[in-house]
Parts: sequence; C-alpha cells; structure tokens
Amino acid sequence: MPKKETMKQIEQNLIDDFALLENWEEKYEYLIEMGQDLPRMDSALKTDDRLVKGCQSSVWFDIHCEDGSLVFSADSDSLIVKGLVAVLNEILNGQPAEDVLQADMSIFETLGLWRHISSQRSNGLTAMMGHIKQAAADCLKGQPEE
Amino acid sequence: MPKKETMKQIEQNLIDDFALLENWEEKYEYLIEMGQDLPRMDSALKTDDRLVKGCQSSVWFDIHCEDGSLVFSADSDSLIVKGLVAVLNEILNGQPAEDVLQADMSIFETLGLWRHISSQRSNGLTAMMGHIKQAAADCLKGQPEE
Amino acid sequence: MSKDILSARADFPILTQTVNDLPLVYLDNAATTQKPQSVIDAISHYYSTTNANIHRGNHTLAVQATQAYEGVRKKVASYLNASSPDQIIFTRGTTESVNLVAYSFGQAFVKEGDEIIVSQLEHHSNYVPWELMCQRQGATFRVIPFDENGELNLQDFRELLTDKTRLVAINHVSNSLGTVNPIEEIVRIAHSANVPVLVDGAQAVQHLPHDVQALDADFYAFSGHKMYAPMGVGVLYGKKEWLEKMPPFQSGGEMIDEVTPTRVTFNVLPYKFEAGTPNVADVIGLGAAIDYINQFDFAQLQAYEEDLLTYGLDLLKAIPGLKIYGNPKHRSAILPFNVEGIQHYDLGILLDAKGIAVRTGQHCTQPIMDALQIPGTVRASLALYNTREDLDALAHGIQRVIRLIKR
Amino acid sequence: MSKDILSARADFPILTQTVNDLPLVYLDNAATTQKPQSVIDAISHYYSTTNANIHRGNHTLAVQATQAYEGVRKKVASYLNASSPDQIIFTRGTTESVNLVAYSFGQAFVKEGDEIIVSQLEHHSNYVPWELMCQRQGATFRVIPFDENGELNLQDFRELLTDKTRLVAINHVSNSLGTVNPIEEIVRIAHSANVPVLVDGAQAVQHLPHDVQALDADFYAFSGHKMYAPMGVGVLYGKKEWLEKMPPFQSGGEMIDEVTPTRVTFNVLPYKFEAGTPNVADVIGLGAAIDYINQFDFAQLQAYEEDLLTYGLDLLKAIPGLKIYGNPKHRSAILPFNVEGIQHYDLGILLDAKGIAVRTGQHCTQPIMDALQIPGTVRASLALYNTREDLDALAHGIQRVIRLIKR
Ligand SMILES: Cc1ncc(COP(=O)(O)O)c(C=O)c1O
Ligand SMILES: Cc1ncc(COP(=O)(O)O)c(C=O)c1O
Repeated sequence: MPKKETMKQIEQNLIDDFALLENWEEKYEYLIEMGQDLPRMDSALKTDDRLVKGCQSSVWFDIHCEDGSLVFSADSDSLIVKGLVAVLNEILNGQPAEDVLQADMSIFETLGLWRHISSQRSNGLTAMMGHIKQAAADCLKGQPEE
Repeated sequence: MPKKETMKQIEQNLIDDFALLENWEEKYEYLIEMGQDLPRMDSALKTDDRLVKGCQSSVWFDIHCEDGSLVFSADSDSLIVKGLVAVLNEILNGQPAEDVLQADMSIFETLGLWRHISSQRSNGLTAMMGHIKQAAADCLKGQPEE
Repeated sequence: MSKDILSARADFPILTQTVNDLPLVYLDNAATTQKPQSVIDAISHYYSTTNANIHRGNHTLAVQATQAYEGVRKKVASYLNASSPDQIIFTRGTTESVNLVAYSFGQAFVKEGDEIIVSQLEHHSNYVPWELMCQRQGATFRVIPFDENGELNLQDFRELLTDKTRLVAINHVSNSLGTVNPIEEIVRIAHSANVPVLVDGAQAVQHLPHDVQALDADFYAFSGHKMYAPMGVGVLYGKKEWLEKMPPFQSGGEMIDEVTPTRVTFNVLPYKFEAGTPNVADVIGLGAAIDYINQFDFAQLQAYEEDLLTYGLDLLKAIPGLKIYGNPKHRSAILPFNVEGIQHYDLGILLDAKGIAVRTGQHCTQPIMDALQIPGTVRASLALYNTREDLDALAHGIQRVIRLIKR
Repeated sequence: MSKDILSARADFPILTQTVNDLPLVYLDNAATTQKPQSVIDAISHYYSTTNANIHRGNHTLAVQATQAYEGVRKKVASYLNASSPDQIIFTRGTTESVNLVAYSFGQAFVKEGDEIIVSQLEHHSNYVPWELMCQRQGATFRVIPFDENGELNLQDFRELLTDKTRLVAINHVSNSLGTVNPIEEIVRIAHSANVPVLVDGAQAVQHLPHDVQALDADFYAFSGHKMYAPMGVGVLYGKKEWLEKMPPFQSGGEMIDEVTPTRVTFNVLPYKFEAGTPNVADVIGLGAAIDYINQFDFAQLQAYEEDLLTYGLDLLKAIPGLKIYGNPKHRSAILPFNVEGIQHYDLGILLDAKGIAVRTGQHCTQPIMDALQIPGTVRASLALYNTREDLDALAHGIQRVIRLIKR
C-alpha cells in the first residue's frame, strides 16, 4: 500500500488535527482513538521475534519490504503506545525505505508527545523507531539503489 | 612537680593572657613563644615509641606517673604544635591523674584555637589528648583509689 | 512544641509547581522525596560561604567544612541511635551501602559453598549485589518467598538458615508492596544462628522508628534522597566488630594511612570506607533534612502517615475494578494497584496528564512482579507533606481515566 | 564574544568572604575549586522545580529530570570530544572512576603474573586502587619513577612495558608538583605494545585542552568539584570496546535489565555502570559548570592561567630560603614549596591567619614525598578566578611569616 501523500504532508495533517485539541486529556483521548482505529494485527503474528521490548509495555512489529517501501502491522498492550504506533503507522507505513531512514522523531515533540521520546535507548518510542529504521536499512540493502 | 594552682585557675590565667592579644597573628606569635619557653625535652627521649603521630607534624611525649600525678615532657617539629603542647603543659603537667582524666579541650576553643580540635581522631591535638588521657588512666590503675 | 504536620507542605517549594497547568500532586515519594527549603538553602549556603576539601586541609574554610561534615555524622548517629559516630559511613545511597558490604564482607567472609539469604521482597539493589557476590565467591544465593498477603514466612526463613549461612540481607519495608517486615524477629532468628543481618532501611528510616541498637542490626543502609535530603548521599551503619574486620571497598584519598609500592595501610573507622573527596555539600544537606524531621514529633508524624495510608487504601478499594496488591498486617506509605483492563503504564501517563505523579512498572522488584505474575503496578507513595486532598485527587483521577478508557 | 576572564571573580560568591577579618585569598584550588553562582543556582532550581527519580519514571517531573540529566551527559561528551554520550559514565569523582575500572577491568582482564604500571607521580587515588587490585588478582605492581625535575622518564616506562602489562594508569597533571606529563606520548608508547591507558585528568580537565579522541585515551577520569562543579559527581570516559567487555562494578537499580534468582542481565551502556539512584542534582550542576567554562575562550583562559603561574613562581623564587619543588618543562596551576627552617604545617596555619588558604602536607602523594625525602610541602594552586593580587598576597604573607618566626 504505497502512499500518495509525502511524509511532510501527513505530518502537517497530524499537527493540524492535534492543534484542535484543548488540553492533555483530549490529546491522549485522541491518541487512544487513533490506536483503536489501527488496523488489527493478526494475533498469530505476535511472536517473540516480533516483540520490541520497551520499558513498561510490549509492542509487536511485523515489517515487510515491498518494492522498496516499508509495510508493517503492529500492536501493543498499552493503549497509549498503540496510539504512538498509530502515529508511526500514519507517517511511515508504505513510505519508501530511504524516506523512512531520514525520518526523525521531532514530530512527537511538535504534537506535544515529547515525554515519550526518552534518551534511554531501551525505551518505547526510541526502541520502535530503531526497529523500523533497521528494517528500512535492510530493505535498502536488499534493493540496492540504481 | 605537683602544682599549687587548680586546672581551672590556670585556664583562667591563660584566657586572660590571650584576651589581651589583638588578632590572630598576635595569638600565634604568643603561642609560638609559649612553645619556645617549653622546657627542653631530652633528645634521647625522642624515640618512636614516644611519638604521637599527627596528621602533619610529629610530637614526642614522655609521660610518667608520680604519686598519682601526671608528669611529662614533650616536643614537636612544628612550632605551633609545640605551642599547643605548651598549653597542655601549663594546664595538665603535674596535675592529679583523676583531674587530667576529666579535662576537656574546650579551653582551646575559648582561646580561639578551635581549628586545632578536629574530629578526625588521628589529628594532632585530639591524638595528643588521647595519649595523655591514656597515661592518666594507666596511672590511676597503678594507683587504685582508696 | 513540635511542628504542626499540616504546616509541612509550605516548606517544599516544588509542591507549588503546576504540571500540564494543573497543580502538582506528588505521590512518587518512594522513588524520591522532595526537599524542604531549608535543605536547599543548606547546600547554597555551604557553597557560598564554607566550601573546601576536608579533613587534610588546615585553612579556615577546610576546618569549618570538616566540622560541619563531621557534625552531620554525629547527627546521623543520634538519629539512628548508633553508639558511636565512627559507625556511620557516608555513601552515595542505599545501593552503594549494600555494594560496599557485598564486596568487602564478601571478600573477607564468604567462600565457596557458603550461603547468603535475601527475600523475594527485595529491591534489586539489595538482591543483585548479593547474587553477583555469590557468583564471585562461589556461594549459594537463597531467597525467602512471600505469601499471598505479601508477607515473608518466617518458617521458610528458619529452614533456609543453616550453618553455611554467612549473612541475611532484608529490607525493613518493601518499596513495592509496602510490607513492613518483622525485622526485629528476623534479626533475632538470624542471631540465634550467629548470622549477621543487613537491613535495607531505604523505605523505613523516614517513616518508622529507627533505632539500630534496639533493632540490633549488624548493618543498616539508607538513602538521603528518600528522606527529604539531597541526592548523592546515603549511609551505611555497621557494628564495629564487623567494620573493623572488613577490608576497604574503594581506595584512594581520605581512607589511606600510609602507602609504599609494596604496602598500604588504612585510616581508622569510619574513614577507612570513605574513599576520595567526600560529598560534603550533600552530607550537610542530609544534616539539614534530619533537623527538618526532628522538628516534628516522630510518633505523631508516624500516626499521621498511617492515617493517610488507611484513608488512601479505603478510597482506592471503593473503585470498581481496582485491585490493591498485598494485604500485610502492617503496611507503610505505599499503595500498589492496578485497574482491570487498563495497562499500568497507560494509567500512569493519564494520571500525569491530570498533574498526578505516580510511578508505574516493576519498581526495581522483578522478583515480586514475577511472583505475582504481573508485568507491573501503579504505585502511589506517601511523604509527610501529603494530604487527604492528594489522595482524593488520585482517586478522582483514576475514576476519570476509567471513564475515558472504558467508554 | 567570549567572556572576560577578569570578570570571573565576581561570579563566585564565596570569594567575598573574610577569614579572620581579612579578605579570603583562596589558593587551594587543586583540592577543590569554588562554585560560580550559576552552578549553585542550578542545584537550587532543580530541587525547587524539577526534582524526581529518573529514567524509569513516566510522570512529567521524572521525564524532565531525565532529559536534564541526559543532556549533561551529551554536554560532557562534547566537552571531552567523546564520540558518543554512551561513553560517559557518571561517578562520584575521580576516585570512584578509577576504582570502577580497577574492579571491573581487573576482574575481566588481569590474572596472576600480569602487570599494571602506574607512575610515582600519582595521587593515592590512582595508585592504591591498582596496588590493591594487583594484590587481589596476583598481579605485579610497577611504578615509573620521576627524575630530579619532577618528570617521568619515558625510557624507564618503555622498559617497564612488557607483554605482561595489562594497563597503564597515569595522571595528566600531578596534583603535587604540577608536572604536565607527556600523556600523548605515553599513550602512543603503551598502544604500540597494545596496552590500554587510563588517564587521570583530575588536574587537567579544567586547565588544559581536553580531547579524548586526539589523546586516544582508553579511559579518562575526572572530578566535577575540581572544575567549578558540585561535589559528589565525577566522570569516567571509556572506549566502547573496553566498556562493553567489562562486567558491572556496583549493581542494583538502573543498571539492571532482568533479574531472576539464577540469572541477571544488565542494561546497555552507559547505564550498566550507573547503579542506584543517580545524583541528578549534582550532575545538573556539572552541566552548569561546563556552560560556565564554555563562556570563556579556552585558549585565552589557558594563557591567563599560565601567565599567572609564571608570575607566582617568579615571586616565590625571589623569597630567600624558599625552595620550589620540581622543575618540569611544562607545569600547570600548582606552586609547591617549603621555606627553610619553617615547618610546612606552621607556614600553612600562619598564612591562614592572614586569610590565605593553601594546603600543606603530603597532598595524598606519599610516594612523591618519600622520593623527595620530605614530610610535606606547602601547595598554592590556581583557578581561573585567581589574580596577580592573590599571588602578591601570598608572597607578602610568606615574608611576614618568615619575619615572625625568624625573629
Ligand atoms: C527498599 C529499597 N532499597 C534500595 C533502594 C535503592 O536506593 P538508591 O537508589 O537510593 O541507592 C530503594 C530505592 O530505590 C529501595 O526502595
Ligand atoms: C591527580 C588527582 N587524582 C585523583 C584525585 C582524587 O579526586 P577525588 O578526591 O575527587 O576523587 C585528585 C584530587 O584529590 C587528584 O588531584
């Protein structure tokens, strides 16, 4: 499912959506809703080798490389982490691997979700991002640039 | 050489003398003079077993018990420590062992020499005082009270 | 006249902060407590007027700083009712206090085939150092399990205690469940087998009576930062008979007596165990924290905190779907719970969105979580400045999160 | 525009103190430096607004405190030009940094018959930990002697270096003589024999250029409190290839990954080496100290301090009967001396009576004093806030003491 919109456009849409939310509570409500709207992950895929161990929650990622783009499904036992996964899903799912490699996490700061970007590497969001970028790099290696 | 004056009287004399001194410099000058007036210690007595190791200077103590009183001679390689020894000499030399055991070091505080009373036990004045008190206790043990 | 406990709150400047534009409700005190202005001022004042390296310096600042530092050692000795200040060793915190004993006692007294006993209720800091020491020395690591109430079974303990046991290490209060262990009895049982006991007092020294002589503990460890003092300072108390026989842990600086290329001798207690430049400023901060606590009537303070805990437990129990962990006869200052259908992490984040600071996760007690077969809990924990209003806010916050998530 | 060095003095509140009613002349900077207001304020501000236990906490204060703490790690990495913040381990000070390596590296890489090399110019904190580690591991302790100028003889070093050498531990600047060792060359020589080098930068990091990559040091240790930062915080830098292979030193808290009664796994670098609750406030103070130093042009600062040293040495040399120790080609910030016929202790006390703070004694370097066959020295040592007036006061003070004693 390669996307039409660029990552920048999607990010701007998210920023606009979040800007409408009045306070933290609404922000988290919205994030949780985003998570609940995330396409369901086949529970057979929730195996240990797909587990990205976070500090306080578990996230499963199933990532494929399709025609140089990254395609993934994911789930978490935490509704908030699932919301963060949904944000990643919006922006990165279906994007060309080289764009994914360039992605940074500043969008989470802009959305007011800075707290989830911790500098301890084993932490949730940073760990997920590392996982996705690894897959993007593998994808690129399998598909040498022309 | 048992003394006529009580420890309290001697201490008061010292306090009166020091009160006349205007500043720190004069205080140390006076202390150094007191040290220089200290009866000379026979250098044959400056043996390792008479050495009270201080932090930054050496003090030799030769202590005897005479008729229940403590009699000592002492010397140091530091002029200031020698001055402190002279203060101890004024107050404690020739005093009954039981009085020596009661002595505390507050006089040094009153004289403005508080800095030499450190709570690290291996330090100069505290070490000297410990040495003298040990001798006083030994003296009393040798001379059981009636 | 002792100080009124309800006046405490105003002494802690951070408690007037807002979080997400809401007033801060700080209920993460078992992780670290906040500091009264007097402690903060003691540090500033030290650096602005007295700062010097201590003990070996003879200039005025050095002597004043030494006296201030050693004065706190006496203050701590008297707070713990230790028989001498020489038994008080300043460390960075409970973790370092335990590691010091694990390395030093281990090196001197633990050999292959020996055994060390800890409990399943321990914080990792009083668990892993013993586990690793056992690995280094070839000793066996034994663990007293806890029961369904979150209490240690003393019969299990008696059975684990053998003539190979070299040391028992146990906390007074569990940081995860709040269980107050029958520590006097544990010490008695261990001593009847001639085994010394290290008590981890990290969660006890600020809430419960603290008398190391009455307790007859061989070692007692705690952290300043959990008792209103600065970070970076903790204490190890030890009986002299042990401390004197134990080799130094870290070396260098203060703790040396004489050095040649072939021989080193060490300073007397407590300096033997204090290597390097001490953290004078934070030790002075610890002194200010003890002064702060001593303004209160300690029995009254304890009663206040117990009342607060009961109040909080009752409030939480009334929330449908909320489960409180452990049901010990005596619990101190800790409220550990989960809400059915809500992940502990989510609950923590959403409470924070309402200005309420609690901790979530394993609380450095994986053995407890493994035994309970849960990934973690939410933990609210109390300090003397907390009020019923804080607990009302917590209960109200939880209910709003439930509504939000269960819609 | 970089900050004017002569404006520094006003930033340090303690320098306005009087001692014995005379203005304080603080020349004991090698023992510990004073703190600028910005460092003192950073600590107060932290405790008044941000204080929390870090890393595992998810509430706002915990996240903010974590970010501030980790921000300083980056700042230190950049100050040292380390290639990654993961190579920066926060310790209590140089002594703990050295002990960490002595325990951990020793356990992993030093066995019976191996050799460790230090120099005779070391502070006890970079001497005794290696001596004791050699005793524990059955290794041999080797010492590079210094010559009549107070310099290390590199030929002696080359001869001591064998295929049994496992590590060389050496300071960049001697705290006792001020000798600047040819540390780049020492590292090169050691590396040509595949031996790693620990550099004790306690007296260098605040005065000399500090680039661990250019230096190619395997380990670099220093204390915050000697570089205008608070007490209670220091740094160990290490190359990843070593840090990753080394076992933890202290255990508990932060540094754990998973724990069961039979197995422990550890967190990634740098957390693996940071056990227990970190000293967040003082780490933040260290960050403020680095910011403070970075306001100056470092080359200018170095030139200023060198000029000051030369000025002081010239003044002292002009005093009859005064002997300066060491005559190294390159000396940093330290003036070590004695006056004929005056005991070092007496001179120190009498200078203090005039408000001048210097240190006297062995300066934790007994091997140096033994080699010089003296009981101790008087040491004046410089920091960026010292001025020519301070050194004038020192020289004048010494002359008055001489007059008083030699009457
Ligand atoms: C019971 C207990 N032991 C040990 C520790 C470790 O204390 P610190 O991290 O201050 O060294 C803690 C706190 O984290 C604790 O609660
Ligand atoms: C060269 C050197 N190494 C090590 C140390 C020990 O530093 P600290 O006492 O801060 O651990 C010092 C200072 O005392 C020093 O000057």
